[in-house]
Amino acid sequence: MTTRVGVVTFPGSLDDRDAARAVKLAGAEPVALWHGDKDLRQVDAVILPGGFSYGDYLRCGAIARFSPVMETIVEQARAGLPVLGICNGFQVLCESHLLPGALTRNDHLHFICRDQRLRVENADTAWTADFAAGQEITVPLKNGEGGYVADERTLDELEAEGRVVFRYLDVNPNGSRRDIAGITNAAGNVVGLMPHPEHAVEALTGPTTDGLGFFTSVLRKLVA
Amino acid sequence: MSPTSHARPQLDTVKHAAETPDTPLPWAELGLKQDEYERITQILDRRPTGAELAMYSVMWSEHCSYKSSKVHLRQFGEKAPASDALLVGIGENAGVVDVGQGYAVTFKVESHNHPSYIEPYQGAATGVGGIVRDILAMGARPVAVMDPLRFGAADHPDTHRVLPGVVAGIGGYGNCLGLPNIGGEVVFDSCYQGNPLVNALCVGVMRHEDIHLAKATGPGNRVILYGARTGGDGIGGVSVLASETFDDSGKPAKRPAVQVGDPFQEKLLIECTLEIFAEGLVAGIQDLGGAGLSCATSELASAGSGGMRIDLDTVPLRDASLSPEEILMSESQERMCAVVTPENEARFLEICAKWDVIATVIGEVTEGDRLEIFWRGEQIVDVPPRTVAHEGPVYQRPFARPDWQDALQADDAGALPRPRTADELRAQVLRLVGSPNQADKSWITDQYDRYVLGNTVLAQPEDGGMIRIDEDTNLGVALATDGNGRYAKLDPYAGAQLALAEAYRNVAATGARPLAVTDCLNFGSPEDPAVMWQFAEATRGLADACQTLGTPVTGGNVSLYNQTGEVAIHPTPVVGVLGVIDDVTRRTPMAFTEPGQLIYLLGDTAEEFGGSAWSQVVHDHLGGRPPRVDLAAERLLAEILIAASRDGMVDAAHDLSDGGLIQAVTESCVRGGLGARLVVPDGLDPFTFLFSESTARAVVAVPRSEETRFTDMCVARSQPVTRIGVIDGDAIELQGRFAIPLAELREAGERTLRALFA
Amino acid sequence: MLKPEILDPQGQAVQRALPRLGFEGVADVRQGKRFELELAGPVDEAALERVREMARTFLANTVIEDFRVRVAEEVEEEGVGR
Amino acid sequence: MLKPEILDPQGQAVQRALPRLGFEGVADVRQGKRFELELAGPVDEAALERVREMARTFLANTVIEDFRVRVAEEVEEEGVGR
Ligand SMILES: Nc1ncnc2c1ncn2[C@@H]1O[C@H](COP(=O)(O)OP(=O)(O)O)[C@@H](O)[C@H]1O
Ligand SMILES: [Mg+2]
Repeated sequence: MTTRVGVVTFPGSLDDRDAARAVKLAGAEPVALWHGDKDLRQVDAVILPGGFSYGDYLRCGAIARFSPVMETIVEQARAGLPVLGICNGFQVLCESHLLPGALTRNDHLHFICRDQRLRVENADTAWTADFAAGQEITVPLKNGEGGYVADERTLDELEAEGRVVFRYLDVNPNGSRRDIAGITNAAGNVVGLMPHPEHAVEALTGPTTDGLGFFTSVLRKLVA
Repeated sequence: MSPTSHARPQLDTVKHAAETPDTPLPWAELGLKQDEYERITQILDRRPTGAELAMYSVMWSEHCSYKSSKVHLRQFGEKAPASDALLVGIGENAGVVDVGQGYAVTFKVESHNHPSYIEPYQGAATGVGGIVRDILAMGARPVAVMDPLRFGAADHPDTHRVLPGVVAGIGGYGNCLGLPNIGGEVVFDSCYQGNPLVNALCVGVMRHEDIHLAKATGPGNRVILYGARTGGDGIGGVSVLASETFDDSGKPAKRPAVQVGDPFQEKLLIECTLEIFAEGLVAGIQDLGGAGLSCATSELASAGSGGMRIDLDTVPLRDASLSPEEILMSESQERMCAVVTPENEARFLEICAKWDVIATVIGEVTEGDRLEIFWRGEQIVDVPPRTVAHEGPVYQRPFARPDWQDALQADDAGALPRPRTADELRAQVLRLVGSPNQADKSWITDQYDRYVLGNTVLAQPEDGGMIRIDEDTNLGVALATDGNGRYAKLDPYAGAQLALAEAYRNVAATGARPLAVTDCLNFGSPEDPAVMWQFAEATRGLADACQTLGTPVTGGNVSLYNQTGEVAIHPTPVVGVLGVIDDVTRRTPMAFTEPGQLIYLLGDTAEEFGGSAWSQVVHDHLGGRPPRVDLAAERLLAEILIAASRDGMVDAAHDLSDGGLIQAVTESCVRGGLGARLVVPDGLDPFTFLFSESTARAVVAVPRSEETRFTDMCVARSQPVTRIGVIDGDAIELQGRFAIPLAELREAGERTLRALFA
Repeated sequence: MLKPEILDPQGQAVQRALPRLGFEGVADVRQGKRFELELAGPVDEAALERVREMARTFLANTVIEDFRVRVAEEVEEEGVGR
Repeated sequence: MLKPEILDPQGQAVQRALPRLGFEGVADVRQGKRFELELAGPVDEAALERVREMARTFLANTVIEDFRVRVAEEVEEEGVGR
């Protein structure tokens, strides 16, 4: 039985096809999920892809959070369903309070697209098990509102519990507190990050193939 | 100046117009000339109604009717080289090219110059939106955008208002649509100070059978308007903004000349339209751009059988106070108009509802050949649509070679003082590399998403952008745009050919075979005979060169009146070339990445400095003649580059253009993170070797194992080839003269735009 | 705030979302920016004139936006938005 | 408005630009959003309570933002921003 990984399309999602391609290259079956549908079609994991859901009007991810599909995802994520939020997906996870904190306008106020070096700080989550803790990877980053903020107490808590999953190396591209690029929930099944692993799955089109590890991780986790 | 503000208490119906032949109408304020107005009254055999006048005035504007340029543009068709690749030629929303395996590609470049000067962010954003809808209307899925840009002097305060806004607008719209930006241009020159050029290109892909044309046939078929609601945006924008030199008088009060884009709405429009295409639900389709509904209805009807009836009351409005004339002229963005058979109507509306896109049946195709429009039950328009859309005025504008042209060409750049010592040479290399036009553009291009859709094989700063279009077969296309206004100023005929030659060369450098051309012709006022001469020469030059290179022009755009007072911009033909590559994994990137590989120069180098970057940067000089055009040499070079890519004989290639050899080598070295040792070939002096801008040249990196095979091929085909050095170390060294550390070159190139704009 | 005749995609997106969230009865939503300025000196007429100038030339894009200047919690000022 | 303890890069960029434009004496700038809602029915206490709820759950992200609800030109309302 092949593993089914759902990829949600909100109005304004952009990297949904890329995420589906990455899932396929990792050996799983991508399943398209529609924002207006509460049904998760029996998927084993869910990806909230990048893009500008609802134009990112109001705040990034703020309107998408209230879509029917998110009701089910929030519920099942609390019950352990692996969920990966990439960029806009990360913003949706924060707005949905599945992850703490918020993402704000980049400190330099510009959209930025660059190949970004990251350190994998936590290789125990559902989406990072195929990496080694401390491993350095390079994947594209592209966002206008990627500055991770949370109050000091939350930040300390994240650090103490090992819930900072990725940290920016070389440059902090958006003013994120403590160079945080991605975090996880306490259970380790929900991961959100600003950079785009789905754009680093083929040597032809990506700066590296480091991104594949995300998608193979969840596969291994689910088969195990 | 809105038609309603004239004292016309009663609705100006067709009947009323016939009864009141003497009512004065504001045709002059709407940009019509006396004889044009008289022609309208002849066509209709009465005075036009206000609504009809609105339609004719926008559709007969320079922007929509191409009245000054038409007689010259005809050459693109007349001289078009025989090409099996052309599926749809000039005249449709965009041309369509066969790229094999059942795929067709459509691409086009368009200008949004004037709006971007007034409101840089929205002007540029809606420029992207407009060109994307053109491509969509052909039946294609848009897959990438490019943005050739020209600004005033880099250090001028107004450039600091315009550039960041334009870049943010292009990024804001394109990124939000999910279209990778794969290339473009950034050129600074004070001639663009009051007239920045914001051109936008979009490319789309479809299957052959999916090509859609903009025509309305089949009486009883529904005319459906879908997308955003209609507001007062850009009313008069087409005629006032795009066709006349700026002046503040006569803009309608409370009717914004500026259109605001909503990329999210456009994204929904794209997905919704593609789903509609996939189910085969449209008989004809047209995007709404300049001239809004006036344009869409009259063009659809004119290209079809001619008859159409529209009930304007059904148009969903954002502003209930709009008059019927204003609804017809509104340029609200993110709208499309489709012709749909009655059987398909329900499904069409259902798909729109799924995507949250408002869709309304606003009329139907009728028997006969009149476009009739009704408002509150009364007829306000009754016209033969061809006279609005396709039979507008045509001008034979007078043109004359300007009297200063001879003096300009006589002011030979070859006479400028040249660097005498190795130190001077070194210093000038650094100045060149750090000058705004040659400098690294990543401060700009980093604001664009180049990864989205996951098919970007090459993007800036590569010579051409490359997109994979089939993930199984690895079929792909490459695109480059170029245009050098300095060359074109010195000689518009040659300048246009050089623009084509450069874009063609850039595409070939990636390993793709050039197939077809789009162009955006940016010029000053056609009412100035000197400008008109530049235009005539440039179009002639481009048409001739396209014929020689076998690459037909498939479509494009003309932007006139780019001038402030009496002073026109440099004539700036921007040329986009599309190429095809059967296997994108064989692409040739520009970076030098293997120490020890040999660097070869392909092509001949002569002393050519007219219009060169060196003459601009070092001497602030523009004079003489541009580099000699040699299309046979371009063609041969392209064949060599394509063969080398296909057979794996080169690992890197980079074309030579402005800045000459040293600029190209610097870019390839910086990108690859490796230095080079260069030797001046016999018979050349170091200065000419480094800075000349002779055309039909490229540098390539050849693995040692391929050296013989590669040079044999060149010799066998009479391609000039010279070994000029080796990739090595962490500096660029000109043997016996100077060495510049790579870090210093990188820093010089990367610092400039950041220091100016960050 | 965007001028009333200018399209406000953000406001519209918010308005469209409200009924889905169970908030009915909102006839129109427009979204704009708000700046809070803290002045170093006294907020007298001269200072206010400078702030208005700032708003006109810099904070607002008067091609598409109107603005109002208001002194916090006290005076209410109508700006000259065009 | 962003909570005072949250970095406001937009406000800071504005503040940094002001002296260059010849505007001195601005000690602090913060940038936020402003929504104008037009209600279909009467603006009574029940309606206001609904609007406050809307602000708390949707218009503002109370993780990082405070908000105030105000009835245009008339009543002044302090919201419960946290
Ligand atoms: N406005 C822009 N948008 C996207 N890419 C750009 C832009 N300006 C320049 N580029 C890219 O930067 C690179 C260098 O540009 P340029 O020096 O003009 O190239 P060339 O001389 O080969 O035509 C190219 O890849 C070009 O596509
Ligand atoms: Mg090039």
